[in-house]
Amino acid sequence: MKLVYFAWLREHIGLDEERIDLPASVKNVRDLINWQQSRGEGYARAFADPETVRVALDQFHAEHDEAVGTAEEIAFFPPMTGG
Amino acid sequence: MKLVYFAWLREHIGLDEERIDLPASVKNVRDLINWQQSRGEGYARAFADPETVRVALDQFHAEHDEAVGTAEEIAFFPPMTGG
Amino acid sequence: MTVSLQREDFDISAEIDRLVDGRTSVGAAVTFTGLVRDMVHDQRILDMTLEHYPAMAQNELERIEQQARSRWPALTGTRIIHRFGTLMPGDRIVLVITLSSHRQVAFEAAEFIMDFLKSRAPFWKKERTEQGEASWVAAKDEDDKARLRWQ
Amino acid sequence: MTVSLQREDFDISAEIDRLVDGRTSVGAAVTFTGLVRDMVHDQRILDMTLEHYPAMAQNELERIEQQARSRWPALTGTRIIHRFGTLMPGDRIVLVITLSSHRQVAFEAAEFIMDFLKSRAPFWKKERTEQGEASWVAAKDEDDKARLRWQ
Repeated sequence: MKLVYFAWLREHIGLDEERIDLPASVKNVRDLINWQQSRGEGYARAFADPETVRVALDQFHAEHDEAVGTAEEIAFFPPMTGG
Repeated sequence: MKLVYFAWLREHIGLDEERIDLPASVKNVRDLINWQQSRGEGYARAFADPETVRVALDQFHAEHDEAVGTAEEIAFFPPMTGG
Repeated sequence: MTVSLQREDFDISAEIDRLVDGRTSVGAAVTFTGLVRDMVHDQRILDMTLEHYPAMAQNELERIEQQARSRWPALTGTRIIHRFGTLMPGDRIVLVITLSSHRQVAFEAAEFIMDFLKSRAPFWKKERTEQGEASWVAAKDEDDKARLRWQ
Repeated sequence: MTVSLQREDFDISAEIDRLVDGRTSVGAAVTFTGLVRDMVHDQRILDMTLEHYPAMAQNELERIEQQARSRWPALTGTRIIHRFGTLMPGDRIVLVITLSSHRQVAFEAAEFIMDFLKSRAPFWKKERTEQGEASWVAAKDEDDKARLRWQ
């Protein structure tokens, strides 16, 4: 599956995107964020405050209690500031 | 003083404007409309339903109970339909 | 002069640029454009003639602008153009532009100006239909109601 | 296609004309234009870079348009243009156009689209100030609140 990062999450992690297999323990978005925190210094900084992290599953906004399911592209980004 | 007419009031009366002295009995806008009704067939038609007639005193909207006072230009017209 | 009464058409982009006038503090611009419609009560409109009371229309529109500016001090620009004369279906009739650093202010002020313009500015429309009849457009109660919600 | 994501500027008059497309049933056109502001929290802005998530931004803006059209069936046209890349103070960022035969519908739908766009469309602004710092713009609670009023 593909993980993609935007804005300061991208900067902290140092990657636009990566391909990775999630551990079986990751069921919902919250599990995924917790797991990300454990992947190194940049990830720890990017995911330090889970409440500020927004997630999209296959280009749809997802709440933190939503199941990750069979999503092929998972995006992580801060609250949006367009317009 | 000058009286000016717009839209169907102008058409019924057959005049854009006229100069006239008001009788002393005309104190407020309502008196003025009643007096206009008595000035002939076209006027009677134009002022038949006083509630549909709007009046402006020197280019300011006036209610029917407002005193005519020393206005120099009095306008008569139907409810507005601009925009 | 931010109120214009004119026979000529207007260009919306050019009017916004002129009103912004290079100020980089603006943030938000809202426009409302009113266009002549082709059908009214199942009757096809050939053309529409706008009569107005020139001296009062100018004053009244300036008063409406002033009211909007007192109500929303964050309003940094307003522009009203109202055409008169004979117009065809699809032609532009009226343009209102509002500028502010906040979008909510720009939206509300534009609605406010339109609601007052519709029921307070001395303009009257006469429509000519395909049947050859010409008739004065009746004012709508809903336009009076739209204005009263601001009180 | 009524949603465009682009680096290039847009012309508001031309976009309205293209959306109206000669239809003489329209009556009312509302536009909202967002512009880059020069000052933020007493800091002068040199430029602003808009990052976006292309695939999702397109989809999300189309979803917002669809929601507006279901909510206001009298809406007869919508257009959203959002720029990305580096922009200077005074530059246009976003354009929303709504068409309807009724002005109230056009106004409400434009506000609705902007409220959702602000807090749901995946765009992020980074501002560079005169002090040389570049920082990500923080989302505003008021934008979330503006969206929630439609629920």
